[in-house]
Amino acid sequence: MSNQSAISLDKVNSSKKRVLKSKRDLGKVTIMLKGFIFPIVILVIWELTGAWGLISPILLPRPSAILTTFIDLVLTGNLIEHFKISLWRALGGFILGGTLGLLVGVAVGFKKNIEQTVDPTIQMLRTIPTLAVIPLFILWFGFGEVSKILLIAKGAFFPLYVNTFLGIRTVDSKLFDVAKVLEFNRWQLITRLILPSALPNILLGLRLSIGVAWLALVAAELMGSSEGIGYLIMDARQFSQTSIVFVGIIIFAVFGKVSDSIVKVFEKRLLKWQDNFKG
Amino acid sequence: MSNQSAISLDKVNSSKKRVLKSKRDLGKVTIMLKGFIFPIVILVIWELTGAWGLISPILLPRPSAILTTFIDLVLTGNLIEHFKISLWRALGGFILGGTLGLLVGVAVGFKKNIEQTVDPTIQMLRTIPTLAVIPLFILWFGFGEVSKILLIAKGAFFPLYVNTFLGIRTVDSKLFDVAKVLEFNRWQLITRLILPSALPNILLGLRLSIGVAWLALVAAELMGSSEGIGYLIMDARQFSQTSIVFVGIIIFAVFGKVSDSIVKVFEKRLLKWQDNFKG
Amino acid sequence: SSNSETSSKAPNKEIVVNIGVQGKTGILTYARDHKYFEKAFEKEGVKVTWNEFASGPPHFEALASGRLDFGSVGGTPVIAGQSGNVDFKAIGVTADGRKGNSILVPKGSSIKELKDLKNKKIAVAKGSSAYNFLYMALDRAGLTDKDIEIIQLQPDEARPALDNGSIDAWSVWEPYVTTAVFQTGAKELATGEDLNINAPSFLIARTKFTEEHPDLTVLFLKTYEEVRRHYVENLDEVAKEIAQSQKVDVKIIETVLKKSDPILSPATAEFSKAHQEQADFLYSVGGINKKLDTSKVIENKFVEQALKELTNK
Amino acid sequence: MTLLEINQLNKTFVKGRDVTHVLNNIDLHVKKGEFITIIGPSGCGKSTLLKAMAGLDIEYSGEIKLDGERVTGASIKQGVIFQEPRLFPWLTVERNIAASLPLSDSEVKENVDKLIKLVRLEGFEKAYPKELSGGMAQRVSIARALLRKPKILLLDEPFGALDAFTRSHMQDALLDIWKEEKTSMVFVTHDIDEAIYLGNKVIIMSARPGTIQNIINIDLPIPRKKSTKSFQEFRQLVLGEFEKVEELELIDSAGI
Amino acid sequence: MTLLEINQLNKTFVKGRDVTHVLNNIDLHVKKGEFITIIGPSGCGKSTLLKAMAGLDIEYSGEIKLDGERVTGASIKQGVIFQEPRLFPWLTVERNIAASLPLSDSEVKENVDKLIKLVRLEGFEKAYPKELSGGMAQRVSIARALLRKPKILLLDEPFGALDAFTRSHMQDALLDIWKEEKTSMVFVTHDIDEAIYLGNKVIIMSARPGTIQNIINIDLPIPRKKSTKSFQEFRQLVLGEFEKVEELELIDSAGI
Ligand SMILES: Nc1ncnc2c1ncn2[C@@H]1O[C@H](COP(=O)(O)OP(=O)(O)OP(=O)(O)O)[C@@H](O)[C@H]1O
Ligand SMILES: Nc1ncnc2c1ncn2[C@@H]1O[C@H](COP(=O)(O)OP(=O)(O)OP(=O)(O)O)[C@@H](O)[C@H]1O
Ligand SMILES: [Mg+2]
Ligand SMILES: [Mg+2]
Repeated sequence: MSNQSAISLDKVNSSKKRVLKSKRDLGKVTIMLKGFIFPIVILVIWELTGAWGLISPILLPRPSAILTTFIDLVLTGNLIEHFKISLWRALGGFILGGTLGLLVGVAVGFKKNIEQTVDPTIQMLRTIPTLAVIPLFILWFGFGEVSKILLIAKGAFFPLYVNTFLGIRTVDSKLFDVAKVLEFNRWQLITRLILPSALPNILLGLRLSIGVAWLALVAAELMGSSEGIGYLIMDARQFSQTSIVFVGIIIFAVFGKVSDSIVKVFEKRLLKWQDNFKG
Repeated sequence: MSNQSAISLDKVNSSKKRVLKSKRDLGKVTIMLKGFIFPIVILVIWELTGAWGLISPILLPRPSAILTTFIDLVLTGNLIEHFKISLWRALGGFILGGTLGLLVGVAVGFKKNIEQTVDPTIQMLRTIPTLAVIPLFILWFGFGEVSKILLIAKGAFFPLYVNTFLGIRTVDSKLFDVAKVLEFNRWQLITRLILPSALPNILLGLRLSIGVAWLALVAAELMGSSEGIGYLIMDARQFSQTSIVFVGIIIFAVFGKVSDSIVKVFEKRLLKWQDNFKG
Repeated sequence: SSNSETSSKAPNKEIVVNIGVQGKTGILTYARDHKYFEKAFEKEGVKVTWNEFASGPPHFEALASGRLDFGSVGGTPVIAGQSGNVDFKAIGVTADGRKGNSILVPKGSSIKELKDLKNKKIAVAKGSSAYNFLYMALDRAGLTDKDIEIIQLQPDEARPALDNGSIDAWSVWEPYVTTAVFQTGAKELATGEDLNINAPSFLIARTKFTEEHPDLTVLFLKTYEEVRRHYVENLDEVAKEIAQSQKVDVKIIETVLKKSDPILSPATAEFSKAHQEQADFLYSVGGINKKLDTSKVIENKFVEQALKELTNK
Repeated sequence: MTLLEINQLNKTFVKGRDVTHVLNNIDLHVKKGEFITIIGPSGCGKSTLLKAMAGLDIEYSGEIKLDGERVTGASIKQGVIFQEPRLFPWLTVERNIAASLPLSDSEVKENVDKLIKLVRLEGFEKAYPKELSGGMAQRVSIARALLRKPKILLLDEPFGALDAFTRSHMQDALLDIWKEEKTSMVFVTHDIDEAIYLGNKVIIMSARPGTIQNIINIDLPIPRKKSTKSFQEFRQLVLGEFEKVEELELIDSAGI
Repeated sequence: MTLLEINQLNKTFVKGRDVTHVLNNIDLHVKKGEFITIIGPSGCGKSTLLKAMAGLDIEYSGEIKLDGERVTGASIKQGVIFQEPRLFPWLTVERNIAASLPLSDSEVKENVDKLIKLVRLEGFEKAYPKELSGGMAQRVSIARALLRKPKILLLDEPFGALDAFTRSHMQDALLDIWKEEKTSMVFVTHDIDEAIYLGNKVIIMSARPGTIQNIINIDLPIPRKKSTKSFQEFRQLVLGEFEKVEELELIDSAGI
């Protein structure tokens, strides 16, 4: 009897599974669509107010005008080149600053002693405005790529640093005792206990860092540059070419969302062991 | 015998306690001092290189010169006024943006449905550069305090939003089950389970938000302003009055550290129930 | 469809005039500090508000959004604003701009004349009047932008770059020129005067405002002219005052003020031509993406009337 | 009168392509005021079953009815004591017990104090969970569930971490409450004596997939004595049934 | 030969102005190859004592020596099974057992597999902790401690969440390991039978502050049988001692 029921259940399961799969796919599409509700509503209102002449196109060009400009820029304005350059800069700065943030965060989180020595200084540096340090960067590093990447790195450093630090400090001390009993060496302690446990926070820091890197790009490309999306925006602003400004803004927004989504995919994979509230 | 030992132990304890107290005070001072090692070393090197003429005072004025300027500005330059105005702006923007970030973060973290609708848009907005949206802010809100505060609020919103969201999503689902069994209503669920559990992350978000608010101030005070520390910095650059610029930078740094420390004090009080790795 | 309060014609509603200023040494800044405009407009029951900008271009964003009514900017931002279709009028010339821009080289530089700039790194802020000036200067020396390396830098960033030798020359406007000369001993390689380049600066106004309140526009210009006369006549005192409030060496301010040489004049044929040349030039080097007829934004009638009323008085 | 009714409950966990069948055709009726104890090998699905009864897990096939209505979610009607204490680490002992109820209410406060006395934690009212021993934490979670006077109380090895005497005390306290309040009880335990000492019925489960193997009615008068002959007879009966379930040869050497 | 030596151990917790005296003048010597079991009321300080022995807590007065050297920190010499499973939630069962050792090493892998079989978790090698039942998680933590062949194994209620049969099996498995490896054992339990079944010595602790009340030597041959008369005599002896500790009047009604 038990055998029979197992078989019938198997059938139920397999058919259920098929239903589940298509259901899941459908679910994914619905979820994606939900995310588009807001942007689309905004776009429609925007286009309409523009079309009805409620807002001057100099201040807020219509989405259609922005699209035209975008196509135009792609075809004739080396938009792709600009984008590539910006991407490299953002990536370079992010990798440099992010890695440092992670490493220093681990060191500071790991040893109270290091924390007491280093953290106060870092917290002071955190609120120094980028615009104010640009001259010093130029003084020390010139205005080449080095300065730009360092500027981006400066921005990307802090969120990862702070989040890594917090992540480590929320490691359950009970698990820490286990690690001690099993005589984990320092490397094992970091890779098998601290990093996995801090992972949710570290990944969050990663997402914030990527965002900040992308934002710092604008400031960096103000500095002796004649390429890049940031440059494109600021240049267009000088000449009130608002639709180019918006093309730039939208590239930033889209890229921000895309990079964020990539990290989220990793997050899902890496954190499948979690037993947390899912909303 | 047990009684006797208890008494002798009591004695040991009370004398121990006294020792402990003075020891603890001493410990606190040592910890503070440790935090000053780096800044002081840097200051000394800085002063010396300046004094030996290794660095032009226009590029990098000596700490002593900065101090003189600082005193001068306090006495004759309305530095305190500028600071007050900046403080109000930063505070206003931070409170507005931070509160919104917290509320939206709670809502989005709490309901998967809201997350799917709202979060993609927010993530897109996150990487839109401040400098690029200034014209729109001027258009919609003028140059008054509203624009400035909104600009700061925009910056302060995201760290709190993202960290609150994560905090909620790391609530242990086991405790969530308990809340369900005890029939917590929505308010109790948020105030007794979600917020306390997300508190470490929320407080971190708070610290990041305060930092960002302070940074956004510079951008905000570029916008049709003639007061505030940010304005002071940008203004001083016209005549390359670098020591004024540095006074501004140092005010930013010190204030950043101070506000950070205040939150950390709260953190310690609010999280005394935690049983975590302490470094 | 502007949402500014000033566009309201209702007599019972208070009219507000929004004036933009930039820099520390201009007439408008001086007037703001002494409340000249407040006094003049008070009689008409009009309120004055001031907005400070870091440079010319943001004026046009503010104009376009209806948040600004008057301002004083250089010639190049005016061209940029026109190319961006901002609805404004240039209602008066404030300077011929001959002494406003210079190309600087650091102390002890081997560059002695414009020709030496070949293959050098030169910093300039795109869209500024110094940008035009650099191109025209190169043109005079028989060079093009292919012969040099142009580094896009805002003045705040260019200054340390010049000081630490990462650039060879810097094309910039006042007060950066004088400050650099005084502070680091930089040399002026060429000035507008040397090259006989006119680059008129303008007072600008929001078109809608001038249409709705022509009288206030004239009043604005009259007040401006009165302040200017006082300012020019008392240049030494003004310099002292600014130097004190800005905590800058008085010699720097004096030099800057003397060079600025403020006037108020209609856009004469000579100025118009110079301005048109600037626009054509910008177009030719790709700074703007269309050919402009600059006379379209020039509106002389207000300044003419203002000057007439003042002489009649 | 049937209070809780489980019909043809089947539960599977799906993980990638693996399907684990955990509960198999479970049928169970709990009458009002009945005391049911469940024993079964570790991992056989007892906690999973309790979770379903509590309405904390509704992804199963079959149905669970409470008072004739389908259980669609958790509520205070079904009180639960989890296998782990699951205290809120940020609340003190008394606040953990009160949880959603206001301690400022004097009636609540009084009841909380009574329960603290019952679980013998006087003096620890203001302690945080991290300052408690394992058994103390478990007692706090017992007090928390008892405060709410549920219709049915689902207890997952509640006394597992208690020493023999505290355990006896808690068993009797639970019996007192049961008699007074007429709360229905579903009590998971690993202790066969405990199962017989407390239950009207002992349910024996087998593992992989979790199935109800046998139900033994215990018709001894209450209070029971473990040393009586009839008690020992039930003990042998239950052990024998359980033996079948485990089919282990090491029972003898285990010296039971 | 004494392996572990505890002299005049006193432990207090200070919280603000409150001082809780938890362990009072503990003296204990564990010989090489000895099996010591500890029983005592909930909250009497058993876990605290074990933590001190493990070197996880060194803030006490008095001294603890292992092999003649002061214990200043934790090490693999002292294996510990905690009261809760304390698994790493991000590691699968087999990785949790291997922990710091590389599973790619075939010897490690072999031992891990053997232990998984011993604790009866075949088929769950790749499961994450959240997919385990309470008893299964506890068995994983037992396997983890056994893999390391420590000199002394400190076990804090290791079999508390296991059903009677799995428990018997684990008890015998532990005795086998003890005989084979000559590991010294310190075993905390709430089950008096278990304490007598396993130990050379049963240590009875009393609470507030935690004190060693009595030490009873169990000189029965191994394997023991719970049904023998001598076993039952020891049971009565231990119970009597424990009774003194608790001084409860409800022992009779508890029906033990
Ligand atoms: N989230 C899950 N995913 C996959 N399998 C699970 C999950 N939760 C439980 N299981 C499996 O379900 C089975 C039953 O688990 P359950 O916790 O109900 O056991 P139990 O009878 O309470 O055991 P114990 O007495 O050890 O607590 C186990 O084999 C376990 O591996
Ligand atoms: N961090 C702490 N701060 C204050 N008191 C503590 C702390 N940890 C434990 N205690 C106290 O120490 C005493 C002994 O705790 P311990 O965990 O050693 O008990 P136990 O004998 O293991 O009990 P159980 O059998 O319930 O596990 C308890 O009264 C507890 O309240
Ligand atoms: Mg269970
Ligand atoms: Mg314990």
